[in-house]
Amino acid sequence: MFTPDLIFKIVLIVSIFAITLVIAMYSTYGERKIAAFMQDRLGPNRAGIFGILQPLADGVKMFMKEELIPDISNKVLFILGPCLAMTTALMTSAIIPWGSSINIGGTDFSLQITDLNIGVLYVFAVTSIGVYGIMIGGWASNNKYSLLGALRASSQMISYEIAMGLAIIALIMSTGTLSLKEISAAQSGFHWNIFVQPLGFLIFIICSFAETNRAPFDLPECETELIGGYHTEYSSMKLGFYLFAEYINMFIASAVISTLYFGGYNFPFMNDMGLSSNAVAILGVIFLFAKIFFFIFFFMWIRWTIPRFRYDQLMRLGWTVLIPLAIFNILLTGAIIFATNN
Amino acid sequence: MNALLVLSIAGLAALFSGFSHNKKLAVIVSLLALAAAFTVNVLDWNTAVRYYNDMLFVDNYAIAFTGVMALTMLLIVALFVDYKESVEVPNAEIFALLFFSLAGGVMLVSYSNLLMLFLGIEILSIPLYILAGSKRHTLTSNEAAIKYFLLGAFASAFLLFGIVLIYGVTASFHIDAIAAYIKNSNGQTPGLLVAGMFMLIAGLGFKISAAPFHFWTPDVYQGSPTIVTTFMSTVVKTAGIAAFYRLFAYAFPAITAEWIPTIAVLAALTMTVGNVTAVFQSSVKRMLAYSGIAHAGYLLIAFVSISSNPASSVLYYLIAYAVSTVCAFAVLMVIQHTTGSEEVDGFKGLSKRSPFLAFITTVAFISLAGIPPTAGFFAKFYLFSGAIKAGHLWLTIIAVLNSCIGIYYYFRVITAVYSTGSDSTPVELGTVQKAVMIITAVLAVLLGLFPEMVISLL
Amino acid sequence: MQSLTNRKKVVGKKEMTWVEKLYIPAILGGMRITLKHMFSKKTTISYPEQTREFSQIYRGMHVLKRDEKGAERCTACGLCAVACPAEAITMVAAERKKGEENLYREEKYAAVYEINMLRCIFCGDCEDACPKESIFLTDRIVPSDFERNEFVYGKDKLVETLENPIDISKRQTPEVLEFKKNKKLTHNR
Amino acid sequence: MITIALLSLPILAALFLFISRNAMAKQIALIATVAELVLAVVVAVQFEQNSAVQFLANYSWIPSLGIDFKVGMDGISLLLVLLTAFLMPFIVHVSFKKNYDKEWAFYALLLLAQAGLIGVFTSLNGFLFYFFWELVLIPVYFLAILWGGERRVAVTFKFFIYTVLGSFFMLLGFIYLYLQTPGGSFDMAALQSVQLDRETQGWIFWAFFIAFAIKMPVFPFHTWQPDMYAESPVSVTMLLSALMVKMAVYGVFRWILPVTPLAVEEWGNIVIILSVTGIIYASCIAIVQKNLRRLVAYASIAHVGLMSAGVFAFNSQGLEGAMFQMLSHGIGAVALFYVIELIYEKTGTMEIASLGGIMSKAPRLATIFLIFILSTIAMPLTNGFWGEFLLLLGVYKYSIVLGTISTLTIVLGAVYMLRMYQASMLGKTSVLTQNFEDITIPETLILSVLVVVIFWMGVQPSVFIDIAKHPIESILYPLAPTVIN
Amino acid sequence: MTQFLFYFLSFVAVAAGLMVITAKNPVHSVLYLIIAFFAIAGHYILLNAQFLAIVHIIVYAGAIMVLFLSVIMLLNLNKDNEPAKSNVLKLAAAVAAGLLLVTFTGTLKGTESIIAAQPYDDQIGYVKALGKVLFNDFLLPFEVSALLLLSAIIGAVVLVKHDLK
Amino acid sequence: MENISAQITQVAPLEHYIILSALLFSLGVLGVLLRRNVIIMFMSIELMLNACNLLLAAFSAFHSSAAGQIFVFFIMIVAAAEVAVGLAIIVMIYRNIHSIDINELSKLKW
Repeated sequence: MFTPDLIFKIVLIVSIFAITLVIAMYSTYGERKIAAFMQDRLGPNRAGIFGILQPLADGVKMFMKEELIPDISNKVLFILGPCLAMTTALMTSAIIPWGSSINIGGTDFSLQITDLNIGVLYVFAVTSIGVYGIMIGGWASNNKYSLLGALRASSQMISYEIAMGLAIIALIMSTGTLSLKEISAAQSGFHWNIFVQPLGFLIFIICSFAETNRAPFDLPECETELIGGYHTEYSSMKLGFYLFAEYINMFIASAVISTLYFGGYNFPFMNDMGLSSNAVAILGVIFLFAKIFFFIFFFMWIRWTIPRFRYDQLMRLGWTVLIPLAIFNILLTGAIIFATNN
Repeated sequence: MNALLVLSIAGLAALFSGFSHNKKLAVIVSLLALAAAFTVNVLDWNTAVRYYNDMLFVDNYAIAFTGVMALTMLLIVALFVDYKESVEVPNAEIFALLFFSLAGGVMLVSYSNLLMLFLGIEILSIPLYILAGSKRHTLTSNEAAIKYFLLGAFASAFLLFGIVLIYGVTASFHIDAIAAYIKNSNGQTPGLLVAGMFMLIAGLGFKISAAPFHFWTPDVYQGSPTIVTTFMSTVVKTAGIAAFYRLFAYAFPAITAEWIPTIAVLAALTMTVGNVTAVFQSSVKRMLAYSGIAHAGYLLIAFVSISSNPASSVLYYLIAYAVSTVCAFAVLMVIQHTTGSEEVDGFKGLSKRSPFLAFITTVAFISLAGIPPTAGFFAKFYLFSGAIKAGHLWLTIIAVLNSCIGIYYYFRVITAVYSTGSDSTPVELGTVQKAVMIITAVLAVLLGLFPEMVISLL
Repeated sequence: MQSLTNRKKVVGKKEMTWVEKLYIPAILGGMRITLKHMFSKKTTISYPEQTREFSQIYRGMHVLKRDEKGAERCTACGLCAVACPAEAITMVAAERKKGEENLYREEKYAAVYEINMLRCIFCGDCEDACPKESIFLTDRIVPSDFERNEFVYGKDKLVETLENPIDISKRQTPEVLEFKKNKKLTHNR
Repeated sequence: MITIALLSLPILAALFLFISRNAMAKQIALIATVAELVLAVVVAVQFEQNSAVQFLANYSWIPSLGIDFKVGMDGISLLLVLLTAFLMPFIVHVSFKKNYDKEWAFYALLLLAQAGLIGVFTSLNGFLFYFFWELVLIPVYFLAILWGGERRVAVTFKFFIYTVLGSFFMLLGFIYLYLQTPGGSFDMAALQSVQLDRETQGWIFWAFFIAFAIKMPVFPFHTWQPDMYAESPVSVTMLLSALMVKMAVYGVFRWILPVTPLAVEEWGNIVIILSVTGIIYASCIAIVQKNLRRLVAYASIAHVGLMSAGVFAFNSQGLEGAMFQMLSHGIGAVALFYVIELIYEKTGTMEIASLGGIMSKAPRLATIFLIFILSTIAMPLTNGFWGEFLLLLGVYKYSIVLGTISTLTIVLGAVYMLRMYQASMLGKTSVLTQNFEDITIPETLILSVLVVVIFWMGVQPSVFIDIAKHPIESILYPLAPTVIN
Repeated sequence: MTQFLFYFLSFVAVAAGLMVITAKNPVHSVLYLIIAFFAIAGHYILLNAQFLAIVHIIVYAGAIMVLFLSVIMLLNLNKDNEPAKSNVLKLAAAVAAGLLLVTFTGTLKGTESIIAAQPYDDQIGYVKALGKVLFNDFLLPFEVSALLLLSAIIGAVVLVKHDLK
Repeated sequence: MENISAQITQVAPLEHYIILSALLFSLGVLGVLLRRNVIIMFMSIELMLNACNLLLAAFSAFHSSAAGQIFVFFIMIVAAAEVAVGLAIIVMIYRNIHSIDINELSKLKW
């Protein structure tokens, strides 16, 4: 029953779960820190050295806060919302190749929980159902700000999913596979997809901002207009779940971007350094996380650089710029593939 | 196939013509495109090509019906020039939708794969759902849209389930393969296939508004803008019937015993319901809707004689019906505009107000009633003789009795035209409008005198 | 209107060029700026541990000085209260009793001396007005508090203690002293 | 070729009127009808007395269905064509004094109706027959609905629905027959030679009979008729009673008798009983009628009933009688309606009660009217006598009882006709007839033509009967090659 | 195991389907329908049609139902103001649907025989195989579905846009 | 997932798939007939379409032919288009009458 493979998988799952949560936790910290730095401040620095224990303090605070469920809300759905958000946020990590396989005692263990032959679509599917958490929560709150936030979230996510999908299609055209493992493997060394699909990358990353509800597309929760958006009525750990989900989403989005466009666990000269395969694999994992951290940083960087869009601007950007651009990208890719194949 | 291409491009062209400030541009583009579509369509005559892995089989049948639909739409588009009823959607979009719908119609007459049938129906219908609701602030139009949409989608589901069951038995969506399977099964047709076939009948019966799937028709026809109604009752009906016929003539000719009784009953029911209900209508538009149902019933009579290939009769009937209906609706549009009502009473005194219109109305309704020397007569004649030949005398007798009921309500309009009315201001007509009326009326008579022109086609 | 400062920048509503419409250069520019700030010196001061370097002429919380013998210099003449533009100062004068010579330098002294720190605008006019060189503004910060009436500082907070004399020399630069000599230059009026 | 000329002359004239909208429409129409009459006489002169179809013209029309444009005439057709051509000038002329709106259309439609009638009588193709049969209806419909009386709309509507309903059944019959022909043809000969069993013949018989019975009209299908006669413009009333009724009888000759002889044997008695019932019923109602037109209308039902009884007696006397009676009834009907119209013109009424004493004011009119009435009640020496005589003989031969009852036609006919004559012409003058002016000389001349023909036919019936004899023989004995005279 | 899964998913699908049509609140209906869709997606996976399953989730759960949900929320249609149909109508509806079901089950007889025991090809559900079939055999439908979507887009715009011209 | 259904017939016999689909389809029909809320009727139709999809996938597996699955994609396209149009119509109606109760739409009699 408990084959080494299974044990390894369980270990992998648990560790990825843990890492995800830790990264999400520290993303909150990172966000505050980076925001501070960009604004010439220091950020949290009281809990622990450099405020390193701040996330723990926040977590404790979240748990200690009073649980409030509005009287006129739909109780079941009100609780279901953050759970869904959290679940869908965590689901994607299952198919990301965190590294190439490592060899333990003569057996190869893949550093990927499962390799779907349609992995890219899986990511897409999970993203697309991610919106339910927000919608249900926003609607169940029975609060107009929440509802507006939920509606904004849904239309924003649906709109940008299209451009995102189209960008991915161009990528798939050039890689010829939907499996994330194969996509990663094909980018060995420095053959990163970003050099093949610069435009696609641009579209994809813009869309991931919208999909994760990050600034400058954080309209569903924009404080100046909607108080807290879809989570206005939430408090305590349910609010924590929503916030957490957002950071997990950001982490996963960074991981996906790294995997799809930036070579995943690959790094330049990985095969020329004469290292053992295990060493390469471990280095690869480190490189992947380096890329991920860069993108998490990038997310925050953008957040503190660009002001929030207006709602109509957001929609116009999505429908009249990104989607045509993505279609153009597909055509371009097709033309290039056609030209190079002949 | 080329026609499909031209129509798709035409749809886009019409859509983009909306950017121009010239309001007539869309009409001109559409007319040219339709003429082009008709031409390229006719050029394929007698070639019978199978396109794209046999998705489309463009034989003479397909070409003939495509031609009919293109020409009918040409007339309808021409009516747009002088169209007065307020449609709250710009012409460009309307034409684009009409073109897409027509493209769906073309697929419906030339499919040889059930997938194309399904897609064709949807491409035909979805623009229509929109067009039906194109008087956006009018409640009746809204209602027409939602009813058409809901019931249309409902029927599509039935159609789909039928296709699925047939696929389950025959492992193919191709109508030739289905026919071959049935032939090879030597009379042991699986029940699942028969069930699928009946689901198809239900689904397609809805599209051609056969009773008891006709409930949407009057409301939709009445609620939609008149010009859209014209399109629905001519082009759409042509496509629906042609698709229906093609399916049963190509895929199920080997098990006629299974479905002919059903269709015969359906036909009888449809024409009876259509005609009898039409008698009680005071709105001409609604009456024409019921008459459309009745005509669908007559057309279903053709199916009982499917073994003797009544395709040409169906074609002729549809042409006759389309010509007369376009003519009738053209008049109705004028009446609606001048009197603001679509009731039979609105026609009163028309012979005084405009003898020309009175004459055109007469021709149109005589043709609809099926009285010689108009096309409507021969249309019925061919169908009835086919049915008698196939031994369905009872069906023919019902049809004949129904024709008489039909005459009753069609002549009520004609009678109203010649009775004295309160209003006596002369009616003004646009040139193009007039031209369309003349063309349709002349065609209605000409085809009645020389039916061979059409009958010899197929 | 003629610009007086010549600092204004005219931003015309000119049509953006193709490159500008892409916004990408602008975004990159913005990102460059934020990134630059990331590595620039932080302006935060960890306040309780660190304190900010005060300017030499900083005018902070007041102090009522004592003379060399430790007696209060204030004679409750009221000039400071008169000079105060914010009317933040009030006092009640009293006569020195026997045996209090070591406490009050003059025969009259301020039994109550209050400054409302919420009103005070720290202009320094009181300091200028004081003929006895009793009141000075120092580089101390008025601490925060929870109640409004806590901000009405009495002598308990204002008068320096013997054990802990307040150094006022920092502000009394030669320039300030020179300025003070020329009392006619009442800069606030 | 001359058949085509007969057909196209009125059509061309009608088209000319439609297009030119000539103010002289009356005259042009009259000229056209007279020209048609001349043409018909030419045909009659050239006619050879045998059972063959002559003046044949055959063009392909819808070959796929075996429908040809095949026209020609045998004796029966010729007589009816002659009748049409002869009566049309009167029908046109009777409306001369009316000032109709859009006269050109009125006369053009009349001419079209004539063309349709000639088409019905000459077509040698079942489909063509049906086609013309329906074609007649349209001009009549418009004539009635546009220029009719007050209740025209409802009445015409009823008439139209009735007749179209009937003709649809006829169409079904035709289609059925067509499908039985080898190779599929609507040719008359082909349709007539179809061999059917008794039961099928019964079905076909009834399909045709309903159509013809409505048109004739046979009791109980007659309800449209009196109203229609009363409400239509006089020309149309004449057209209906004198000519369109003959279409139905002609149809029986052409289709029911040759195609379904067995069914006629089986069902003939029912039809005859119906017809005889109709005779009695119509006569009785005619007696109590107060309106001249309605009276003549019911009289017409009675006469037609006798014709139908004679035809369905299916013997040579019956058929010949019917043939002859068609002519005389046609002439008689036109004559009576003409006179009634004259009276109406001068008095403005058709109510018998408000007339009277015209004889004293207008002896010429009264005399001619008397002759017409005598013809109608089958006075010997007039044409009515021979027709009714032969018909009664035929019915007697078929059944003595029915024959006897049929004789009541004459008796009752005499009753209502003479009562009418007495009430309107004799007695004291009423307010309306006080200043009654006698008919003018031209009018007298026109009516005299009718009088002459009435007497000619009454004196020399064989001239007409002989023309139809051979075809009738060939209907009765289809297998016999020729019949010796 | 897989058999159990089949029946479990079937049960979920049918139960959720039943709830869809009986739920009073449209939002609940939507959620139940999503559950039903997930169950159906599970069936697809059991049938070795992973691509289909994923696309099913993306299209139905990810797009279509979101639209439903947002329309319901936007129009605030969650109020339970639906007038009840009369019991007779309800009964008639139930009878009609039941008859349909009975008919289907009635036609099942002899179904085993019609499904020829084909050698099972487990590759058909894979993207590669599907892509080949789609772009070879079904190219034309693929192309023409563009018309369908285009007209749907036009429709959505012209019907809902506030100011046309 | 790789080896879940190597032998498809072991999962369930085809009849069960047909019955399941028929059940779902009938539920959809029932929903359309039973309910008056347009949106729920619409959802019932979606349920019907999904019954078709499921059955197609099952047949596709049992026939070992990819055509069935391809058909499903087209049904999805159609469903998406229908939803777009249908919801647009519903929104349009809602703007006019502030309700989507089908009973309010009775200007035209059924």
